Amino acid sequence: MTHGPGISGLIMEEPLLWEKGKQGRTAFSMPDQDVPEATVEIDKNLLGDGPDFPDLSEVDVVRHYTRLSGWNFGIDTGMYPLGSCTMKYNPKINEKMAATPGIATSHPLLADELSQGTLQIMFELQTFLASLTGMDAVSLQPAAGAQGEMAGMLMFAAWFRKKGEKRTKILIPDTAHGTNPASAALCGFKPVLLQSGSDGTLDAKSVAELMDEETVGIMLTNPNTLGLFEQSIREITAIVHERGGLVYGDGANMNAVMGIVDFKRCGIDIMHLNLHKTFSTPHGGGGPGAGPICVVDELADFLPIPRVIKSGDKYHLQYDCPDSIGRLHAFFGNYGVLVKAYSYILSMGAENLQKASQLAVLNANYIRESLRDVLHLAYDKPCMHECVFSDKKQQEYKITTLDMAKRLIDHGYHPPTIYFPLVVPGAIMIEPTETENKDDLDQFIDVFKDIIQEARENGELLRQAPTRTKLRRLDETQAARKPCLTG
Amino acid sequence: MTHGPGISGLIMEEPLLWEKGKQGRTAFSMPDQDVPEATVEIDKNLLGDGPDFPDLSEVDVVRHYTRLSGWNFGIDTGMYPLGSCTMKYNPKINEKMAATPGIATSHPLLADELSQGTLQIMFELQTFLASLTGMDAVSLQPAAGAQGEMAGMLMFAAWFRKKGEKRTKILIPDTAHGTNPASAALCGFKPVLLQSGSDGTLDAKSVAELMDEETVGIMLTNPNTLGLFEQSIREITAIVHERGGLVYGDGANMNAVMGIVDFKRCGIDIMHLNLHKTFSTPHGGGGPGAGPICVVDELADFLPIPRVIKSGDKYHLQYDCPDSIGRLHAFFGNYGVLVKAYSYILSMGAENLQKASQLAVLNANYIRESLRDVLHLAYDKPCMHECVFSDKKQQEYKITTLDMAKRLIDHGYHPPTIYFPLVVPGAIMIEPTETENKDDLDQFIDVFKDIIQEARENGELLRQAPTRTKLRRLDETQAARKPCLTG
Amino acid sequence: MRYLPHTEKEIEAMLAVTGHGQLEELFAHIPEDCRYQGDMKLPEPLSEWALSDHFQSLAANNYSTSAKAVLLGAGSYSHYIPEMVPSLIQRSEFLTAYTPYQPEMAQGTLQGIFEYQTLTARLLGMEVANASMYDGASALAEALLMALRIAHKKHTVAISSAIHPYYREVVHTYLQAGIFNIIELPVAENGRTDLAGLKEIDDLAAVALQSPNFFGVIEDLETASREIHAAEALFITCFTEPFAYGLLRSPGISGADIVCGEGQSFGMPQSSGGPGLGMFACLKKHQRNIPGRVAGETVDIEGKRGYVLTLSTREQHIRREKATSNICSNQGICTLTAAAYMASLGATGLRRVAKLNYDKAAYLKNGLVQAGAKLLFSGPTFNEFVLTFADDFKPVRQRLLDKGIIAGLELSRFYKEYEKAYLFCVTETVARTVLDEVIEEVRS
Amino acid sequence: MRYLPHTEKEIEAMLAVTGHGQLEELFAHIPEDCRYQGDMKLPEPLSEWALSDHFQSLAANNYSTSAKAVLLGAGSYSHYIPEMVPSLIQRSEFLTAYTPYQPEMAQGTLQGIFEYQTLTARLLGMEVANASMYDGASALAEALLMALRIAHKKHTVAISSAIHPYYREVVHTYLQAGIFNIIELPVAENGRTDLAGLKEIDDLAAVALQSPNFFGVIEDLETASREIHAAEALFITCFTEPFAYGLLRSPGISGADIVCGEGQSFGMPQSSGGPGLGMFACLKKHQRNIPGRVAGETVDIEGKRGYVLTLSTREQHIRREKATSNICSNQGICTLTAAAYMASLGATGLRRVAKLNYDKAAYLKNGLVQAGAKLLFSGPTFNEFVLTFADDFKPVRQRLLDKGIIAGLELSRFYKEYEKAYLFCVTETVARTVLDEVIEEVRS
Ligand SMILES: Cc1ncc(COP(=O)(O)O)c(C=O)c1O
Ligand SMILES: Cc1ncc(COP(=O)(O)O)c(C=O)c1O
Repeated sequence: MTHGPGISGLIMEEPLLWEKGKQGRTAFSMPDQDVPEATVEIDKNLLGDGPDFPDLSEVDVVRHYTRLSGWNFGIDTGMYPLGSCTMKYNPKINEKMAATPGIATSHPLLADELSQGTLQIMFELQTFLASLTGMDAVSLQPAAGAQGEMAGMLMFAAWFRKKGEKRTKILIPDTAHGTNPASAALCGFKPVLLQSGSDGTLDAKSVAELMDEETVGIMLTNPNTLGLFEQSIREITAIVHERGGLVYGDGANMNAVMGIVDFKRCGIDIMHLNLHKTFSTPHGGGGPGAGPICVVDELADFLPIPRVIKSGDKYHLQYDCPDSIGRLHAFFGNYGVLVKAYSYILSMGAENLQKASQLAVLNANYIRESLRDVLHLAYDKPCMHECVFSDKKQQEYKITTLDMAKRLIDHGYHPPTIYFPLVVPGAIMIEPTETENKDDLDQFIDVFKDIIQEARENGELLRQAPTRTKLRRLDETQAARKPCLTG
Repeated sequence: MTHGPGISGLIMEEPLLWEKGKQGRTAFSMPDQDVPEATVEIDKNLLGDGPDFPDLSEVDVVRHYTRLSGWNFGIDTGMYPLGSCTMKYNPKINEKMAATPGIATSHPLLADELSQGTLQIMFELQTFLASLTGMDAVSLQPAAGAQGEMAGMLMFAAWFRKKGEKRTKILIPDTAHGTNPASAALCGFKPVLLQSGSDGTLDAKSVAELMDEETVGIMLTNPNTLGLFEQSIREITAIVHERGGLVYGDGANMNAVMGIVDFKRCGIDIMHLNLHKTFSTPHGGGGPGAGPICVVDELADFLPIPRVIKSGDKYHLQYDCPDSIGRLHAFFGNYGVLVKAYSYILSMGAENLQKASQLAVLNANYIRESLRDVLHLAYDKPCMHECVFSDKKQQEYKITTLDMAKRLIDHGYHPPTIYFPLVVPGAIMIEPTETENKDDLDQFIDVFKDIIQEARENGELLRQAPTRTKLRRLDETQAARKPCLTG
Repeated sequence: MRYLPHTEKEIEAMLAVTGHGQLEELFAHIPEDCRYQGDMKLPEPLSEWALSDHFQSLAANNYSTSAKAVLLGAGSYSHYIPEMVPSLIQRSEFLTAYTPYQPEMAQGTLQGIFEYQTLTARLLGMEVANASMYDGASALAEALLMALRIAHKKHTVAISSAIHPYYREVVHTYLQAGIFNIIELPVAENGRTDLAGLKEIDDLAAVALQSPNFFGVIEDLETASREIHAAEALFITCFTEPFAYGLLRSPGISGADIVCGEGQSFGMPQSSGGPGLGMFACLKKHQRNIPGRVAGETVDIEGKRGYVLTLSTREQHIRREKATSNICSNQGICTLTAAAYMASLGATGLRRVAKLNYDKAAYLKNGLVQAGAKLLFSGPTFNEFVLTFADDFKPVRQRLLDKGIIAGLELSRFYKEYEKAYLFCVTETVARTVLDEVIEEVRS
Repeated sequence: MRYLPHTEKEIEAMLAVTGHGQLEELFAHIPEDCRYQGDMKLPEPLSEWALSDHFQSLAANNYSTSAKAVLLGAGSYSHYIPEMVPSLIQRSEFLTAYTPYQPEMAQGTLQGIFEYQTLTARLLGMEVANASMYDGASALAEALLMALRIAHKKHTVAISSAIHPYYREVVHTYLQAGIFNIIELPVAENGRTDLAGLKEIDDLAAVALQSPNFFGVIEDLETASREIHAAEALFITCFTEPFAYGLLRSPGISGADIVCGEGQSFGMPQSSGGPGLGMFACLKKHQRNIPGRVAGETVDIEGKRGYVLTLSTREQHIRREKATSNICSNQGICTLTAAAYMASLGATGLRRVAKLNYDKAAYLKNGLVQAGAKLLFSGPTFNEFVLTFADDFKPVRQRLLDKGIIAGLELSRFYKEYEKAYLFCVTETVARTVLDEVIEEVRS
């Protein structure tokens, strides 16, 4: 039986921070009190006793987080084929660059002439992203993909407001990421569900049926969240444009098509990119991300402020944009994340980025071909950066997607994305990314096959999984029914 | 039953480096070829094909070492009460300081005026160590304690050579660390075994009996490796000096007596310090260390070269020392380690260093008192920084020191030093250091007591230990009989 | 390329399995008229070393590289970060993990978030906290949206003009598509928000104040709480400088219903304003209305304590357009950073560093007043304050700039009405010698 | 103090257990006349931040802080270190561990050392390697001592005068106490060691050469091997620049019995010369005579492959004064650094970077020769070479110094006989623009 890298070993238990500590201990190096102690000239009733934080020593804190880290799994630990998430390797040098003194220490409110380095990075990144997507103008404000979507939706609204049109609906495919309808709703649009066809992609006809004068347009993802390229994209965008609508593109899956697809040519008007996916900035256990939006010229005036412009050899922040939807972030978005993506793009160059997309797609197709005999393939079409299976074939053994996912953990793999997209019941969405090599993919495939065999022969192994982890399956129902959010 | 922090969890297996990799992969960022490729003007028969190294990608290397680190245990993981090793917490800021650009990048052969920063650190550290020990002059050359010992022994030899005396023997107590006799022998001296008394310390009388005109002197450790202060030190050094001998002090246990003992007043002529013990530089899984030697004025001329001197406000390397034993290291010893110790001393100051010694001794005495009922105490005397037990009480259950040590591993503690010093059969030498807090000591003590109870009730648990680690007990005999040192 | 592991041979072998002749064929089904034309216009790839050189030269074009002190706060603060904090939190098990969707593989992240939520709630005097918002500004916008959800019949919110101007801009952006009214409350003589007009406002769902506010002035939250609750509105407070709560009564104890703000001060470098950390806390009764992710305690099938992401029915994965917010990726690693920072400080350290901020700011404030400057507002301050200068301050400020000191922020950039006024900030990182230099320059 | 966790209360409670009234009493048994008098004279403690400032000012006093290029090698080399290497090896599980005496808790260190030994042996063409010596110099001294142990009846060793002068000094230090003779072999016209005199030497245990030697000249090891073995001596080679073996035939294939040298080039910062890494390898038949620690492969009680420190009967823990060496702490973490560095390079990368060193050095060498300098030696070189200058080079060198370039090492510092000669080193880190600047300055 093939075995993944997962084995059992010694790790350390560790209590909650406030279950340690003793009053009077300290882990902070006290700065010099080089000014006299001032008497506090604040009303007594405005003053407090300070929070009930535990007092710890430096080694207490160090052991705490060192031990906690041992219960976690990151890309550096092993393969993390989480579909729709693009968990590629995060280069160490990017971290170092973002921490460059002078870059990491810069204050956001300095005058432009005092932060030319900061602004140059932003300006060049804007240019790079425009070139990568084929679009015309870029704003780096959005702090994540969802905020990019929101910016896009606000721009839709502003566009129609300016045109004096009142439209309230928006078409969103059933395969869309949940943030799409949520962002649209936040901006006052009513999502209209667009059913994807039986082949997993959109049918221009259904768009034609639904796209009307009350509809601002469409919000679609290409390649979509099934890992499929929307082949009717040109027809769809043409229909929407014909009827006065706009097209929003969710570019979270850009990793499949760098240097391969031109989104402007596809007819996209606004799109966001997830720098924390395609451009290798680490996910940090949930964030921070960055979700810049790229638009065609016609929409540039509506972009959030500020953008960076260059005049002569100087860089400036541009605030004077009367049509702008305004500001999304207190300053320039997650600037440090932008720096890492900038560093990555400079390290890769055009050729390597295109190669990365090719290899990401190769890896996904390789897994698709290698597992299609044992797992039900949701759509039998060439896939892009990810492939979607389901647990259909395992149902007769009463084994679910969840069981297989949890068993992968014991073997040392992070499970794929499961039960998403919703259109595929029991979905198993695998996105290997380009940074996994063939040997590691082969081992993963073999282990997955073995798990499927176990499903037939010894299903309990799967239902009980994981068993090697510090904790077994957790009771999510109790957590939600009696929420305990603080200790 | 009390439980230490050790539990079982998911860790990752990982093959040897060359069991991964594929020719043509690369993990190194290739520098620009900004000069023309030169034709190699070297005889063909001097050229080779380069070594058979595996070609890996960056993520291959990253995962390799990330996974390997998961099989290891450091101070940051948990308590590491390895006697005689002073495994105290290693502050993060020291690493940062040693990596300061300009400090970490300096070339050792630059002219003095181009490396004043480098030299100032050395000069001040020399001064600090002199002040800490009470001695007069310091050399930072020795790369570790053992090299410091060797330097001392060479200075002994040089001293008597200069005096025209021919002495060949040296007194070394049976409790001495193995490096002491090895260093003495390397320098041409014949170690004469000095038996420690039944109370674990040296008897001035036995020194008086052995110290003769053929003997260069004595090499002793104070506090000694049993964690006891040599109370007859003044008498012993007086006897040795009276008979024309010199006294070498192994200062590896300095952590017990900072600001408390003056080694010059004790009659020590030369001593080394282990910066990687007392001064918190990390042990790095075996090194690098630093073993500066401190001497009294009379011996200063014999110190290794170069030393740093200050004239006016400039620092200089001093090479012109005709009596010097010469150079021990290609450059200035393990300079980066010196920087970390310097950083530590500056962070602590005199008062905190003394406090550190007090707390180190308090912690050791606390463990001694807390475990003395269940473990046989080798010597019933107040201890300094460490206390020594043995497995005498467990012998009736056929449980050895090794079994108890291995069982501690399962509980998440690094075992104490075992079977050393040799004068205590089945020795268990515990040195908690000052950076462990009372709660953690209490938990350790409780776990140790429980293990001792297990020894009585279920000895197999101990004999089979460890069971939680990636590997169980390893076959050291096979390793030595059929050595396999390369793969 | 070192990030792309495939050798030519492997690519061939894999293409044989997928049934393609070459890499390009993988994209054969993409319509020609969608294709990228030619090559992307990007610079030639840089080696790690050329990249480092490039960053050195970029950094050299930033003033902060050589500045002695930047006496600016206004939402971004210079505080000391113990080396231990980044070295722990950047451990790759934390940094390179995704959102903890598989809790068995992410207990480190999850316990870390749970601890962050708890310390945040304790700091702010609240009952529950979420696992972060993008930043202080969007947190405030989401707090207002949350209040509008809770008071679902009402459509008006009032926000103080003493709230950070950019935060207010973000609020306007977030709320622009809705059918909401935003009223800005004026500033009184003492620099506090003037709440006198509240009674006049109909349909009021919530009132938001910032304390210390943009002018550094500490609002009287308890009094405000009474007045706002009397107007049957929810009381939202926000902040840009959490260090203040080492000294001040927490917003929660003062009566706030929702508290949010920016956590950058707790261990994040300023980095031109991001990534920071939107902190967000509220009363327990509102917890199912909170936006964003939360971690909660539970047990595993063996009854062992553990943590999971919970209350996900509020989120867009499940609720889609009916979610409490569209936020998905949040500021994950920043929560761990803030928690480690708060843990490093401890109760004792937070109080002492907060006091030191107060002391240093007081030193400069008093020194400058003695040197002839005037306080614009009479209200009490923490580590920021506004001064006006009789003579033109610009040349003085330029001379200080030449010496490596940024002396305050021109307030008229944000408030046209306050001419010749400057907002100063002094934290524990500014040496007394620098403060003396500023005072001296102003005096002369 | 943040490193000292004890609260006053805890100290009291613990003293109650140990039976002491106060901390000082713990030392009551230490005789009064051994006691430290008064307080230690040390500076007042610095906070983390004051310490950082102090280091900044120290660094500012080092030329290297602002230097454009230091064209010096001579035992310490400037090579690019991929950011990945330190970030991996400084993981605290490696960095804060002790020597792996408990193998079950230290398989990471142990496998890491085993891999280091293997890559080292492969690099040097040897069969076995140890787990490191302090540095290249002491490694050479220990190699000679080892040879003397093997050839236990003989007492003479010959070392080339083209070996790094400081390495020779260390050899003299290490061997001074023994009854050994050290003969220094002269340098021939071509910069290689002149072995002609070997036949005359009696009682010869070993001969040591360095290649590339101190002058950068590549020795003809194969020929030397024949002559040395013909003299019935062991052949030791040493090196200061392991990158050379990316291009050159390995010493092992050339016939060496023991190979040692300095591994700093493989991932360690120069750090004024330490910590570096003494690499040490030999033929398998000598493995029980090797100094220092070694890791070896074995199995656990379940038959699983694992690693332990082995052959410890050679070491001082067991053999005490009969040990093969007194070395105990070695350069532990540096071995992991070197292994990770070698793994990062791979066979392909090592070869390419080595060639680039060659190319850049050749560029400067040829450029300076064309500008009028003369080669002191005719032998082939790798990335170091010696030039002499007809005119006085000192003012040129000073001008370059003012521009941030250290142009070579004055050879007369070490060899009085070579006046006006300078040893240059060029690695992959030096930009062509710098080399052109040097050539231009010499030409004009
Ligand atoms: C397809 C798609 N769209 C949008 C998003 C939302 O991006 P973010 O999490 O950065 O807000 C995601 C991320 O999960 C995604 O996969
Ligand atoms: C008492 C004593 N002396 C000497 C040494 C040798 O020091 P080093 O390992 O630094 O050579 C040690 C270290 O183990 C020791 O404990």
